[in-house]
Amino acid sequence: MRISWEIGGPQGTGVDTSANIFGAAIAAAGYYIYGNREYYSNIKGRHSYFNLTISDRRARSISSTVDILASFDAETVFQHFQEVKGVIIYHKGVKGTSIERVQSMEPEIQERLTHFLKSQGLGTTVADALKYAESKGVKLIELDYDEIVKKTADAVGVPMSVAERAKNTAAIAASYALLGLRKEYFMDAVKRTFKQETFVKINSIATELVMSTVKPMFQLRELPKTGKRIQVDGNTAVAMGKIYGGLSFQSYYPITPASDESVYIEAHQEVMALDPETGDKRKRPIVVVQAEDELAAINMASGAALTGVRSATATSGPGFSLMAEGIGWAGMNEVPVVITYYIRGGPSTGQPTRTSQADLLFAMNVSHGEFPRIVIASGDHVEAFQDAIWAFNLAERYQTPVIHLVEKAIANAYSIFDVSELKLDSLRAERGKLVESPDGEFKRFKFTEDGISPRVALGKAYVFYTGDEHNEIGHISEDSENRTKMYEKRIRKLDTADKEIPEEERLKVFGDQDAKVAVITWGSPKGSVLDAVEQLESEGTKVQVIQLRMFNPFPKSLTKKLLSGKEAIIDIEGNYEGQAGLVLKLNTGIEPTHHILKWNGRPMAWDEVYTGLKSVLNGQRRVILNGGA
Amino acid sequence: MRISWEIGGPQGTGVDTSANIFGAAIAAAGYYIYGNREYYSNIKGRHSYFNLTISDRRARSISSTVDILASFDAETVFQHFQEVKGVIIYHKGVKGTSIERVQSMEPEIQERLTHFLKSQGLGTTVADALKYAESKGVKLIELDYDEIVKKTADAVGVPMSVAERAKNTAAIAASYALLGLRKEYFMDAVKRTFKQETFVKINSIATELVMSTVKPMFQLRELPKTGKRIQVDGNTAVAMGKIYGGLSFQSYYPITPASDESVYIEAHQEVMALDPETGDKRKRPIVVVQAEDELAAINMASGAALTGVRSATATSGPGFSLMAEGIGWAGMNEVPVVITYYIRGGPSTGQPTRTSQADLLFAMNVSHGEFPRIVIASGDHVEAFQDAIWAFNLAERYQTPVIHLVEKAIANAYSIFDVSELKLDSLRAERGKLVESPDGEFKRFKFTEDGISPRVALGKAYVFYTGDEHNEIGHISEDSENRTKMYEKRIRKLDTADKEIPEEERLKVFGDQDAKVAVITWGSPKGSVLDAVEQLESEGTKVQVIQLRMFNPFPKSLTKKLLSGKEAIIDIEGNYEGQAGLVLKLNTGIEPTHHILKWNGRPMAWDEVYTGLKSVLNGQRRVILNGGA
Amino acid sequence: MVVPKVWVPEWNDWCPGCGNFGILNAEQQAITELGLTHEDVVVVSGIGCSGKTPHFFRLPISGVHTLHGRALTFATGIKLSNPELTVIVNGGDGDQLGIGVGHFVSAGRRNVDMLVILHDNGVYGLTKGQASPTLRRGEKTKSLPRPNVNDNVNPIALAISSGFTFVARSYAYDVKHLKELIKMGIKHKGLALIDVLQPCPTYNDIHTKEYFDKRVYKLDSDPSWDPVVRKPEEEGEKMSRAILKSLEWGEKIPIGLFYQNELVPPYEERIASNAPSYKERTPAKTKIEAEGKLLTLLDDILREKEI
Amino acid sequence: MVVPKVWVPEWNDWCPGCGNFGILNAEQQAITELGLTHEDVVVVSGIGCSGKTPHFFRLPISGVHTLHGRALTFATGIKLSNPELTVIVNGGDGDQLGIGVGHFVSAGRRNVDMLVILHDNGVYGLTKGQASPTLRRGEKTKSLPRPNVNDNVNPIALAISSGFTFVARSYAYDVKHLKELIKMGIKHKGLALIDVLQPCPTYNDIHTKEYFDKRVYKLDSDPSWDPVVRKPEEEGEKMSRAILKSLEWGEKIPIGLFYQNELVPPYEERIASNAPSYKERTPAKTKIEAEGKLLTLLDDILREKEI
Ligand SMILES: Cc1ncc(C[n+]2csc(CCOP(=O)(O)OP(=O)(O)O)c2C)c(N)n1
Ligand SMILES: Cc1ncc(C[n+]2csc(CCOP(=O)(O)OP(=O)(O)O)c2C)c(N)n1
Ligand code: SF4
Ligand code: SF4
Ligand SMILES: [Mg+2]
Ligand SMILES: [Mg+2]
Repeated sequence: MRISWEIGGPQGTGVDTSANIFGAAIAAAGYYIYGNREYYSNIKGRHSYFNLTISDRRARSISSTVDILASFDAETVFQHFQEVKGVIIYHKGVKGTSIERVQSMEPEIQERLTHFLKSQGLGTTVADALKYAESKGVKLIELDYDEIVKKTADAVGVPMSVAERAKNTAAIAASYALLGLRKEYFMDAVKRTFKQETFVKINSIATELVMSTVKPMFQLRELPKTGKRIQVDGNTAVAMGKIYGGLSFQSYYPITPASDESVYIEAHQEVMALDPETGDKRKRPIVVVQAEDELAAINMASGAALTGVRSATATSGPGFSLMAEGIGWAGMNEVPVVITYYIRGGPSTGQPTRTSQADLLFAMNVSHGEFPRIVIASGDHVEAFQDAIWAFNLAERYQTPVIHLVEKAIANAYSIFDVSELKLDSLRAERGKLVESPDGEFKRFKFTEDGISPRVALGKAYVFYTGDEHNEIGHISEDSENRTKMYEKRIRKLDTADKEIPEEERLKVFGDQDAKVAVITWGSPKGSVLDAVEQLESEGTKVQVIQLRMFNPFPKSLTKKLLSGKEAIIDIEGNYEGQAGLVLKLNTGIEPTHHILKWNGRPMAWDEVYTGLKSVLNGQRRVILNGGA
Repeated sequence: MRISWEIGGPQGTGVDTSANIFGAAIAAAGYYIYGNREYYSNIKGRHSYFNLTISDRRARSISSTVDILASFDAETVFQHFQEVKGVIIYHKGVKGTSIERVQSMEPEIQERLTHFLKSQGLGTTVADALKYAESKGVKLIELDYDEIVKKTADAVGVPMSVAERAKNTAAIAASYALLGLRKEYFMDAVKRTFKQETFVKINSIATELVMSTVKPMFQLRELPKTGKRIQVDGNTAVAMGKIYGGLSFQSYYPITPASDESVYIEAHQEVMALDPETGDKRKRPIVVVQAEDELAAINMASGAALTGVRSATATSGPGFSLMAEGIGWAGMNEVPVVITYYIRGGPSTGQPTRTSQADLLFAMNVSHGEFPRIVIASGDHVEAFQDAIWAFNLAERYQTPVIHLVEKAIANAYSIFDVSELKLDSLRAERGKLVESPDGEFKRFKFTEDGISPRVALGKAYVFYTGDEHNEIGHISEDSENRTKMYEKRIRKLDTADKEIPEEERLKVFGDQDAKVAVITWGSPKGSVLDAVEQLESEGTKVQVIQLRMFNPFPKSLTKKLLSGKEAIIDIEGNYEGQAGLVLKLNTGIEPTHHILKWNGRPMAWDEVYTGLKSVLNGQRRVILNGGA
Repeated sequence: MVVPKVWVPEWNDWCPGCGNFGILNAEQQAITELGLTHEDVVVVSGIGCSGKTPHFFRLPISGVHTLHGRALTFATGIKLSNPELTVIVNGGDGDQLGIGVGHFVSAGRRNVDMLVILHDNGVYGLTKGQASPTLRRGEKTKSLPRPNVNDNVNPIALAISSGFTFVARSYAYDVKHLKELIKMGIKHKGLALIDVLQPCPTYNDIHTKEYFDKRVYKLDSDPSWDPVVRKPEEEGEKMSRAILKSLEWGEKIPIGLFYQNELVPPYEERIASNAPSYKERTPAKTKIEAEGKLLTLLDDILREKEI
Repeated sequence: MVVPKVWVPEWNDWCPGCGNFGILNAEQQAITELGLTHEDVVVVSGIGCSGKTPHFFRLPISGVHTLHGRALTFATGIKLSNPELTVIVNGGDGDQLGIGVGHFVSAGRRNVDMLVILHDNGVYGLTKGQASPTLRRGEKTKSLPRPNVNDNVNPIALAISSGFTFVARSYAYDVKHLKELIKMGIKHKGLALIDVLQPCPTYNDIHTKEYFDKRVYKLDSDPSWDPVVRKPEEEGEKMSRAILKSLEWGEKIPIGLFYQNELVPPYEERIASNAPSYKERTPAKTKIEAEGKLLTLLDDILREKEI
């Protein structure tokens, strides 16, 4: 079961809050939700929207078609009417608004929509767009928000400006009414959201006004809930994972879509922890520093790591570009530091608030010279949490920077899932060769079989670090033989990692192993791919899915084994070049036979992946997806 | 014919000057020279040395064995005695010096040498090292520099401290005497070097003192010279190429081994040029800015390029890491900017004064997001000159940053060659779609078939640039359809380039095309590889050599064609991973079967490549070279 | 040169009431009053709400919207290659004094003839209101979880210490005052800074219009205030007096010109003194090829290396 | 804790006569006299001749030789994670005031309790003598092809404008003076700068030992010189007086303490005021796992997100 709901409006007019109230009500009724947020790189005025998938089991993707569209402005209708298959809720007052008058819409979009409506023999007003939708079987629900606001204001006895947001509530109340669920869940959510009595009143009245007029279209019933569930977005999932994993120092410079993670940690600067000596619960601090730039951020994090603490930073493309030099220093000095890399649209400033998977190759090759860069990627919110801890373990075991990739489509999307899925008790800390009480002369860069030397916190022994090539002590060395050995020692850690980390942990396999068709994918498309493949399976087409989770060291043997004998290998990812496909080729010699790619900044919807797969199965080599307003 | 000569001594004691005088004398006698300079990242006191190959045709590589070693300190003997096959010239006064007492030698080296000498049943003094050499058939020439200095000082009537450097001259005079060439060439070189009468006198006397005592071992004769010859190092070759190519703005931040290029240009801030209107010769300025860091350097260069001028920067690894973000902006804004990337030992600060080829993959993948990065690499000094112009042409034709790779082993090496080899008249400027006098509305990012839009200088039309995704005008656009198209337009330029640039220009083929064995290589190993292959051929083994000159867009079809049917493909390069081999694999699916690799910071000598090839031909898969002190 | 038939300005997506509107208006008026056209003016900006400035002009100028913190570096490249252009840099306080402060200080050492307009709103606007380098320690604006832990930088003192030769402050809602200073800043020979107090009604609920309206006063209301260095000897004293003045921040906040020193030669003059040909043949004006033939003559350079 | 049986110091490869030797000696003496050991001291450095300082210590301390211009950022991470360490930063003038000047200014806003020793030699030593940011315009040191075209930054004025709370100058060949200042700088609660005039006999043939020997004089030779801020009201005036003093550069060059202000709380205190547990359980002292079991309790955090 899946219902796709969408709400839109100008940035800064309460779209988020409305989506949250709506979601909370649905969740209270026992449903799972997957939500994606789209917004411009702008503070107020540009079009933003939330797309929610409601499901009776953990939801993991959005749809490109919309069952219920809740709108209160003209632009939302214009930007989305073509997507809707079910119902459009709209404001009576905007029907006459024509495209030309919606200035916040970019000229490219205006032009395209005008062209489209004209090609349909229609004019360019909201009414025309609605007429088109209606002709496709979409049901229209007209609300007069002005009237609702007025009535509400009158009823509560406040000026209309105070009751303004009642229209938001009206839109979600209408949506909710369509579902057929009990009103109390909604009312509770409203109450929980608005602290002030007046606002609760305003919104309750608006709800009543609307609910009475809208008839249910979907017959949803309350579902039983067992165990605890949480709702988190990707930024929070990573933050929580880091905190649980023992993060003690985080430095960052504000950047979309990474900084929400750091701001969350800043707001949780003290967390409860067991004192292993006394067994007591005591607070421990997490130092969070807003640095002056990303160069400072990575280097502060490396400095902190040298004191033996778990230390990290978080950024996105532009910041990561600036971190290149610092990451190289960390590689050279075998510093366990974690960089959470939120991928957004590039190159350059690109599309700061849109998603992308185009930074994989850069992450894998960042900075000059050769050194191990461990790169992992999460495919959903549960993984985002767990991988944050995995990243620390890898960093400390292999004493090298670990780059944890999380795309905007995960960071700013959220899902509801059972806490039990986090498997908290099975997650452990691996600190590698960290020496607590050194004795004897300490050689920080001692030559060892596995390439991993003992490590010690600054202050516990005298040690030397330098970005220059160095000897075992950590002093500069230009000797050619030491160079050959020390250089190799560092890189050999990747072989050790390759031996030690089970390949099964570096990828996940889904679907039918014996299928003739395999899909490789990574990161945020995971959910959509799995949903699309499930649909194909239900139609009798079997597909194996390989979700790549670690790119370096790459799970060579296992992918080779899994992909051997496949008739088609379909690479599904959010970039132009098919970067993971290239990494596969580089590591195994196996090349994807087909590609489904998308780089328009919007996440992959499950149904466009499904259609894409159909096209591929019909012989198309390269399918470019372009869904999403 | 090839003679290998080497001179060493502490940094800052005149090793360079001595090598130059010696080289000038040899050149005057009609010989060609290839010289390589090795030095520590240090100003004074550490061991540095020059290795010169003397040849009767253009020389292109060094040897790992030395025919004549000229030394005046103990360390030079210690660091090099094992390399010498011919003669060691040394100072009587250091014979008793033992390894332990040479503090400037790194502990790793001291240990290794001590171990070696002891294993030979010898002590640890210079005399012991010399004894070892002698036992291997090396001839020893002992000079008493102290006495020479004293005699010289007395003869000229100056204090001994003033005549100090006479010992340098003595060492090279002895070397020169061994060659059997006419004394005048040497004397002339001395006179040209020292402007002051007294110094000329000092050095002349020292020369006389030594020459009379040393007998010729090589019977070199004066060679005829036709046409003009120049002696340039890689930094200068690139600088000259840029200037000839029309460079008008260069920004840089000091860094080894790049900044000598900029300093050279700074010293030639005005150059003569034809005025195309009047036909007159008039000076034109080149603006050279020492920036505050490399972020500033790349961005200043991009800013300058927007005004329609040919603009460049030069750096090495650490600086390039810092330029990542700026290069992305240039890619996004289709700015023709040239980055000369001098590769030195990484990662991080690494080995600042040593060579490396480990930055190829980073250069090809620099910065987040997808955009065309054109990457070319020079293999010798003539190419370095020509490629500097090629880089500008590519940058302007394809409106994208061009990264020109030059390694330290080229930058700080020099060669003598005939000016005619530069083919000055055949080198032309291609400025692509630069519009001089725009009319009508100017769409800087107009969609076109080939992905290349018209370009115009700031001030000639109103245009907009932004690192955000943009529409054809250059204004920010987040529209998903524009995104898909504009993104593709930029990348499609690579396809255009791939179509337009003959693959024959992107690689060079040497040796026997029908050979069963192929070598791929790039950059500085070129000369050594060719010399090694020539030797193999003279012994009856045929080898084809492919020198890769452009990595992106890669000459796919031609390499495929050239490599098809080979029994062995040997990848020879100066890094650990075999990066060019990986690029080959990525682009053609063809994988090197063997590797000869080196990452100890020293250039490949032709004879170690030769030995390496022999090992490969005997079945060894991976040969690691480690020659060079 | 193209004069646009129909000039379609971009839709301006700043928040209603944002101080940036005042800055944009003042800039437009100053450019118009100085008679500058799109052949003359290039507006360079960093990243932030302020960074969008060039896109929002309702005059046909060229705009170069660069990277966060790097506007000054691009501007330097543009100006030195084509010194005939009037280059105006718009940057946020985070942009210029946070991530970009290294370039800010270093630009002072060069004194390139440009004008920097600092959009000083105390917050990182576009990334949702984090503290910017001009927010004072202990201040807690709307979206901070806790009071600001960093001390602020004083843009006036920093600019003067760094070598800017025209240092002024204005206020976004006093468009006329700002416009006049912009005109002066453009005409000034050397690197000019105008620190513009710019209320951000969305995130900065401390330094609001109301806050400034009652505090701001004009330096030149005191007839004895003379910020111009006229003799080298005056330099030190005028500098330190201006810095002392810039520390005045509380019930009264001075706006106007704090310091001007045209005795320091701009970078363009320094280049020309090394390369006199720069005076007439700037890079942008010099042809380097004619129909593909390279025009530079290499003879002298080759001769130096002949052996 | 290991006390080295045989301490083998690295061979020091600075040029003979380099001012860096004096700085190193003063540092060593200060550390010894303060009774600090290798458990306490971490010497952090940038890149340059000066950057090699930690390797050349003849005391067993820990050394972190970082990146060009970035020493302060690494040092900040080290100090804030383990505030019990004494962190001393050694940086060149190019390192701290050129490529690293952004961090220099920003560090002032935090006032982390560390000491920065600036090796001020007027040149980029390790890259063969280009002009550094402290070289004055028009000066032509040995390896410059032309007189320097950039104005200099004044480290004292810049540090004060940026928020450093202890700002001093010393001279590499007056080891005793420098040593005393280093001890004061280490003891100072907050961010301290000592600008050390450091002759580079190899590349700087203007600012030589002879040059300084006859110019340098001690600030405290004037008994009325009181650079310490004791009341908040004094701040502005002591700042601008110190800046004015720092402009004195010619026949006489003052050394000594220019400015000190312990009224500004160091960053560590600011953290502790937000997170009181930081006072006792610093990151470096807090265990995050016991035999692999993670010790952080997630209940509260999960509860916030429960739905
Ligand atoms: C390298 C880099 N880091 C971070 C960002 C994210 N970012 C965009 S705008 C901004 C801050 C804007 O603040 P300010 O400069 O004060 O401008 P305002 O929005 O207040 O005008 C930041 C941090 C970026 N674009 N690039
Ligand atoms: C990012 C980067 N750019 C450039 C360099 C090259 N570099 C090494 S030392 C140095 C300058 C040193 O000057 P300074 O900081 O004054 O130190 P000094 O040698 O004079 O002590 C430079 C530019 C580098 N290591 N890293
Ligand atoms: S966030 Fe602030 S600075 Fe940005 S546009 Fe809105 S009001 Fe202006
Ligand atoms: S170059 Fe200058 S600063 Fe560097 S070691 Fe030599 S004398 Fe000292
Ligand atoms: Mg701001
Ligand atoms: Mg210096």
